Amino acid sequence: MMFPAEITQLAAAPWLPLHFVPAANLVGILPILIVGGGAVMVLLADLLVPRRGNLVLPVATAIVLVGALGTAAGQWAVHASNPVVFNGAYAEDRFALFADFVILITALAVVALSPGYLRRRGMEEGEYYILLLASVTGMLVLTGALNLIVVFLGIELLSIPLYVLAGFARDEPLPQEAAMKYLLLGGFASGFLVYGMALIYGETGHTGLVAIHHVLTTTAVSQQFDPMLLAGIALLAVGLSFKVSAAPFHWWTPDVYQGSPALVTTFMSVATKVAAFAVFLRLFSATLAPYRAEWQVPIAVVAIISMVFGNVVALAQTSVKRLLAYSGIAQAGYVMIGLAVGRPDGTEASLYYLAGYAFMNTGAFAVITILSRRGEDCDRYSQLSGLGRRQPVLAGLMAIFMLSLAGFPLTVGFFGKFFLFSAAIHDGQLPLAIWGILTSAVSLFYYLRVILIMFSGMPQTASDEEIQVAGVSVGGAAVAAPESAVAVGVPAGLVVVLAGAGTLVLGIFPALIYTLLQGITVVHG
Amino acid sequence: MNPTFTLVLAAIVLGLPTAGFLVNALTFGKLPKAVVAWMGPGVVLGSFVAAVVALVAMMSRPPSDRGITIVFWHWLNASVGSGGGVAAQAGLNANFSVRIDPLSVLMMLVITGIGGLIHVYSVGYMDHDRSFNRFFAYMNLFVTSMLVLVMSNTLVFLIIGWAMVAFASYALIAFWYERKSAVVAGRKAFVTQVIGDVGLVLAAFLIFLNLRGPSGRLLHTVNMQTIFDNVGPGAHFHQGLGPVGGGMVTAIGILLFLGAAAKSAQWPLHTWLPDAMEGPTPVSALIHAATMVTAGVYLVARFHPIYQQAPIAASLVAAIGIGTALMAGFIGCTQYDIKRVIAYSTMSQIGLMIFAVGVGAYSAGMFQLVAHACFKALLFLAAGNVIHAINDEQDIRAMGGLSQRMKWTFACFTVGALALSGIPFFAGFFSKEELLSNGLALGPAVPWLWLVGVTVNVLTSFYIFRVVWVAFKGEPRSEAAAHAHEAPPVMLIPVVVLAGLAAVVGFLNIDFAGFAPVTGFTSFLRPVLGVPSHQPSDLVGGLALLAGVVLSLGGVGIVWAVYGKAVISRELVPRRLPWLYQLSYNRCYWDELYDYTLVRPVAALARGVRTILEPDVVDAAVAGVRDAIATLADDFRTFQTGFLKDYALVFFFFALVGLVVLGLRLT
Amino acid sequence: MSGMFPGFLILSAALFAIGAVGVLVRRNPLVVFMSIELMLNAANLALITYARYTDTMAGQIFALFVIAVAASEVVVGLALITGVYRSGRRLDLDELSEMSE
Amino acid sequence: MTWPILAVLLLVPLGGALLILGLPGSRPRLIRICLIAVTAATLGLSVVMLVYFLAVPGSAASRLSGRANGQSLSQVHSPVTFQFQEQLSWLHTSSSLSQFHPAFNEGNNAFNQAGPPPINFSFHLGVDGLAVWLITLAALLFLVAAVVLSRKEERLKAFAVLMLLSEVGVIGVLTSLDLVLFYFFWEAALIPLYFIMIGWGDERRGRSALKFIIYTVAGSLFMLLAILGVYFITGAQTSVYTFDVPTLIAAQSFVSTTHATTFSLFGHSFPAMNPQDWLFLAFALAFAIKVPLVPFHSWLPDAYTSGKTPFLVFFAGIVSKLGAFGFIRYNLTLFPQASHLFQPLMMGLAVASILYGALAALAQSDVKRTVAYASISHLGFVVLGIFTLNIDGIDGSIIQMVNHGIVIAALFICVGIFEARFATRSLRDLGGLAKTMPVMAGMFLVVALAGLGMPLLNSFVGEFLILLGAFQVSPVWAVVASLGVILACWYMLRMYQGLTQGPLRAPGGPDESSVIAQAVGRFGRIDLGPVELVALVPLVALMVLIGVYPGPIIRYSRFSAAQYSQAVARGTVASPAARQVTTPADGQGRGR
Repeated sequence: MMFPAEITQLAAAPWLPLHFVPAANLVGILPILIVGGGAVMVLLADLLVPRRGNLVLPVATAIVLVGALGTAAGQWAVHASNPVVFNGAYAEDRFALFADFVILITALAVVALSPGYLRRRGMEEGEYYILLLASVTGMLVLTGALNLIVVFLGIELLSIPLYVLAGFARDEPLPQEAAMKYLLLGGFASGFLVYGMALIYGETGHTGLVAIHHVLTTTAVSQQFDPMLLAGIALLAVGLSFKVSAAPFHWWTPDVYQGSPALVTTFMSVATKVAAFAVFLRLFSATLAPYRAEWQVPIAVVAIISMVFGNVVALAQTSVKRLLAYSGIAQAGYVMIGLAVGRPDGTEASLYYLAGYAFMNTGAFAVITILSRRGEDCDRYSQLSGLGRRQPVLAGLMAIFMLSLAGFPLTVGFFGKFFLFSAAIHDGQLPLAIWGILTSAVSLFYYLRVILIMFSGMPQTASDEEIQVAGVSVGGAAVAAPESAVAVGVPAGLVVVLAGAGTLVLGIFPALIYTLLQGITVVHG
Repeated sequence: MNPTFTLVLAAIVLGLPTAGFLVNALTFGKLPKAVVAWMGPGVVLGSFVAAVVALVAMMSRPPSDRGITIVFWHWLNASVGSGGGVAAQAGLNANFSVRIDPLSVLMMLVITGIGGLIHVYSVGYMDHDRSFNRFFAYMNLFVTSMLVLVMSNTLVFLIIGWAMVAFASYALIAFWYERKSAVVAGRKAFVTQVIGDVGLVLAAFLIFLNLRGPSGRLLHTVNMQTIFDNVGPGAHFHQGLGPVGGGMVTAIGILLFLGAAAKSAQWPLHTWLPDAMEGPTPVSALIHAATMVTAGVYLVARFHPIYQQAPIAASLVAAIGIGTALMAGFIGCTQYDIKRVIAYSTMSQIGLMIFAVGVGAYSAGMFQLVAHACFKALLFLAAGNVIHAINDEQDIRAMGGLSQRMKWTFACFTVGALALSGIPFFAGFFSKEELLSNGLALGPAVPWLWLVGVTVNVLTSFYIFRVVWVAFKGEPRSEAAAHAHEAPPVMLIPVVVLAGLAAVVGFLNIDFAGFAPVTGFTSFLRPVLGVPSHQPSDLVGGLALLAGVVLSLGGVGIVWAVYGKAVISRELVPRRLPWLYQLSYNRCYWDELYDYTLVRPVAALARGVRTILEPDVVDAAVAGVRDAIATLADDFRTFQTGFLKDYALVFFFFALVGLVVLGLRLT
Repeated sequence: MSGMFPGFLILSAALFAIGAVGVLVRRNPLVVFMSIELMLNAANLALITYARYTDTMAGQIFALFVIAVAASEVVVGLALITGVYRSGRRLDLDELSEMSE
Repeated sequence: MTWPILAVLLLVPLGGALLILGLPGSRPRLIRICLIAVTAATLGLSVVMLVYFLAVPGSAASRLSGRANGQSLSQVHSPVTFQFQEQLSWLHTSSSLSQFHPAFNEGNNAFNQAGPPPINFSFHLGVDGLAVWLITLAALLFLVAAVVLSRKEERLKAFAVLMLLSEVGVIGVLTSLDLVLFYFFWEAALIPLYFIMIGWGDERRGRSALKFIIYTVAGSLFMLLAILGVYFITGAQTSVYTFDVPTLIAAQSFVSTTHATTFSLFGHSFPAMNPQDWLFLAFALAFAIKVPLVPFHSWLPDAYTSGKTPFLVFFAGIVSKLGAFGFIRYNLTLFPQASHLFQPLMMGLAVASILYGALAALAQSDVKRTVAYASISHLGFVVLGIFTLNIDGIDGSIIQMVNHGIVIAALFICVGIFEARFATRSLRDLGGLAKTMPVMAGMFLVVALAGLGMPLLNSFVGEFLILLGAFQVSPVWAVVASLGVILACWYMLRMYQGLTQGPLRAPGGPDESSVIAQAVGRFGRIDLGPVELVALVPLVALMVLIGVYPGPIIRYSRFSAAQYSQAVARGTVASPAARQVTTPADGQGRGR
């Protein structure tokens, strides 16, 4: 069944060694091929070039990513009428391509930040880039996956390099802990995911999303809901919620984000989330749409728990990385509003938010990576104190990211939330919108507090009392703030500035992305 | 009357003091003193001249043509024209228009005439003050404000003048701002005035919103002439402001009187006036005797068309007036501060005027107003001479024997006392007896209010001659009194002029046939105020007059007996009726009453807001939400134990929950 | 439905549960790892059962992929465990709890 | 007007901010000159706008397109008209947003039945008789603030830039005619304000700033939901899906308020109040916090006490007016029926603010706090006027907003002057200063008198009209509110007299010369300096001018007040069009 007869009858280019694979299929997965192949090339290059401080690897990685980006753009422009390749296993539809753009751009930003960061942290290893590219490959696989097997493969291909990257600072205890927690919990979650997939497969007889959708449409109409199938959907949702770090399946997130090197966290927090949400959206909003009435409330509840838990616990943090981790949980909750709505406008809103999130979260983490130094990431609040005086531009950009995460106008975060709430209200999901509003209000406190710390210019002891909220003495850690300004490299600076510019431009002209989203098609089964 | 000519005159009357004020204020005291000394009184006297010209011009017209309304500028027109989808709509249309008629001209004459004299006097009195310029700025402002008040033909500008007067009064009371007591007195006066303003404003609202024209259409006007035309007697009763004695007119009458009571220091808004004596003495003469405090009388007289429709309100006015007269007279008998005695006297006399206008004897009330302005200004200025002479001492116990050293002042003060007491044939005799006799024919509770009024005569002559005796007779009781000198001419001449006026002004009301233009006060005002509906018969009137004179003389006699010959012990009342004496001496405890029932509760409320409501309720509510969330954050973050197996357990648990919920379709 | 079908599924579920409980109660990362493998293999059993039951190949292929992926996960996992061991710490997951709250 | 004056009005301060951003921070004099020039240019522009506006009031009728219940909406004009309208598309989506792949789009899939409505919002600018005055006031106050801003202020450049950005935000709020654009500016204006608040002020500024911003934004977020609610409800009933304000205002004539809700709470329909009422409350909450009304005021005393004078001039002067502006522009026009329903509530809150603010002001010893609470009390009058829903009250509110802006700015300048010279603002430490600073005392007197509603000064006009309006609705409320006037007299005099009168009392001792010496030592002078005069004199002059000759303001604010009262009157009279709406088909209306 996997390879129907007509496929073999298609003519293959004679020069292709894999002559049984039609060229159209390969063109369809060209970005994956480029990144995957690129990973191998970089692996080889790593053997050839001298180890430390060489820019060959990052440049090569960047070239690979740019190439993939260009290819994806070309595919977008061509806008194939039937984007399904490999006999329904993969789709290069615009939905996938949009997610690909976000992922590739984020990866590019991470690569640009890498040389400086790795040098400061003293972990200039060539494997880093290889693992990065491998993970990106997994993400690209995931965005267009049209088969449960491919989904699983994508998730694992994405995750396994990240397990390694999380513990990349081998000599430090925290990364080890982070990697171990990530790996074990990730494996644990994979178990649930696979088991869920197995149940769905068993009850529908298919792993292809198209076929599953057909079956579900029939059973939904006849109101014959199969408990095993529903259990499978539940386990699938649990596994994916883990990947997007939605509460209450988020437990790995704060520890892994905090323990991993800041740059890995950057990549993890943005690209992983985008890829996981892409498949989440495709599976639920599209493939499982006939069962929307069944899964909508649980998903909404997960969204609300994420928003509440993430925002509330973020209040009690004193480390920006950990703060951003909880913030990331909350943001996952917001994106899940669009998922719970499920209508096209919900999907669009989620995608818009993810795109914006890529800009603002990458930017925020980028600032942290720039501030890092040997042996540690300088992300304690006390280390940010007075940044507004030392490095006004950097602090200003950080402020933009914070404001955007808080959802202020002028920044992309505002329209992100606007579209999400709009979709929720249009769908009559008022509780979702109201919880979104309430938790947004809570979130202001910690985002604005970061700005306050950077800019108020008040002595730390005075601000202790001012900004303390949960009995945590901010200055208590007594980590001395760096006295002098740190040097910002050109690529790193460029990344932060571009992220800031993107946050602002998209915040003022939402049409730039929204018109892209209007042309989106989702192959959903 | 010729509109253009009148406009010019009115502009001069108003403009001169205004200019004086502006020049003085905008130079911030940099103007040479000599200039101010001429300019200050000069502008007021110039204004007086213009007022006299206006009087003459007016008298040259037949009585039916003695009123004219002139529009200065369109202050506020809140009507809406149609267009842009909005229907045309009449709204508040308040011009600054002035009314020139006998009543307003009379008031202008009093204000600028007596005011001018007092300004002249002030040049001497304030000679050594370091804020000479500021004083004249305020004084000119006051004259301007008072003129606005009496000339305005618009309710809104009446209110504006009303409030400006209050401010000027405040500024002058607190003129010596380094004195705590002056500052407090000024504030008290101002706040009381604002209460009155509010009454006036509410009355204006009621009139504006409810007045109907002949056709029954709502007029929405604040033009006073239009208002009077439509509520006046003989007009369509069932339009206007509703039926005679109806709730609407009664409410308006009472609210108007709230304003009048505040301004004229009538119960229950009277307590500010004695304290206002903290101001310089010329201020007391001008504002708290001659002009401002009589504005209430003017107001009731001016709004007599409304009071004529509101017998209940009018009766209330009369009763409060007579009650205040009695109370103030009673209090005045035991005060030692010379200015306070005169202040209570003022309150008492104005009570009588209010009584008069309350019972409907409008021109009698106005006549008393004019006469009172003369003799009360005289008394104050004379008292000012005394105070000035003995180093700002105001306690009559520290005076004595001044009749020897300050002969002119003594003479003038005595003339004032005689006039005040209503001794024939001084000014007060004519005015007060006419006023009181109206109580026998008009108003409520005939003749009991008259009886009370006549009793006040005893008190009046007692307290004022008590001052005469104690302050001027006998031996000097202080070093300063022993070395007192007569006042300089600039202070003496106005006093003498006023004494002359106090002696003769009473004859104004005698209708000398053919002695134009002075045709008798009542007939002078008749075009505006009409005549009282009833007069007592000649016999009753004569008897009443006799009773009044006898009682006045009786008061003088008691003083003579107590202070002159010591036939009666001074300690008689304090010893025999200590409660009565204490009641009088402590000003009937009104200040204390208000302090405990109004001022302190409000202050306590305010403190409560600051110390309890703000921190413990409003802020605490906000902080409570914040703390609740913070507590939640503290609780929630403990879930994040750091132990992998806890994570896995919770994950597993919630996965099971999801499995059960979805699998069993619990949603 | 073939008679043996629910039996295999129950066995699969039981294996999954045993694996999960293993993850929850054991402190040695190696044992936890093995428990996870057990869970994945429980899923494999389910997949294969279903493949048989629905008479499709997809389940079997899926199972093969799961086995391959599990293997690669093990590689990474063992490397990490070695790293922890080499840094001189005990192989006790409760020791790895520096980050919390 | 052939050129887009409103856009220019927004761009001038924005450009100024960029210009100053480019200047070297080491040239404070240059920065200050630029700042003053830019704010002055903005004021000039706004005056030009005013003049043009006065020339042709209400000429431009708003356009409408769409159909409701078989009737073309273009036949119905918005009861409120706007001038100088400029419109640029911002986001325009077609009604079929994303297509799920057609090849697979078969079967009875509920998912694809109802496509989402189009989302349209635009840069739509325009002004009416309400906005023009507030814009001019804003421009004036920003100029005054620029004048007051000392050259020696630390981080002058940053302050100047943030100030100009605030100006852009404020003018944006006042000119926007699109709900999204309005909300956009509404929130965005907070950003520069927040930065100013945390960067400059006393040591409690951080807490004050956080409190202010969280409080306001928390309230505003509900407004965001309500904006979406208006969009979808109006759209569902009239099939006009738009955020455009004139269109929405016009469309309210067709929105049936009795219609069952389109909201559901997980399947259960929303009980009790109809959606319009909830939307009204959501808008009202945002505005009530901004104004603020008691009991939503707790941010205000802290924020006002912590801030620096130049900041307070425009913050207290204009930002608080935005709430009142919102009440008139949005609550009255978009929810006419709810406005009537909640009229007692809003009037009650307003009166409570008047009295509560006055009482609190009475008990303060810190003069800045006195002014802060006085502001609450004064703004209570403004809101009282608005919710009289009649022409007099609304008109009075418009005027009173302008007046209050002038007065409160002047009050803060005065209080700031005392603070600068004596390093204290406690009434316990100061007194009798008229002796040493007579010019200041004179100015302060006029300002205080304006603050207590003295006739022939500006506030009187507004308060008179407001009370007149309130009296028509409820004499009792008007009488109770007028107690606020009496209390105002009390606390204003208490403050004025406390500072300037009584025995001389100031740091430096009771001796006049040593007080002067201390102040001169600390500040350089004791009485008003030229800069302070330049800032104060125009304000004082305006107080007198408006008090003596309020005609022009009334004439044109009146027109808009009439329009607004007419717009809200739709809530009582069922218009023929509204009665036609019998059963607006929910699904069909939304379906498109």
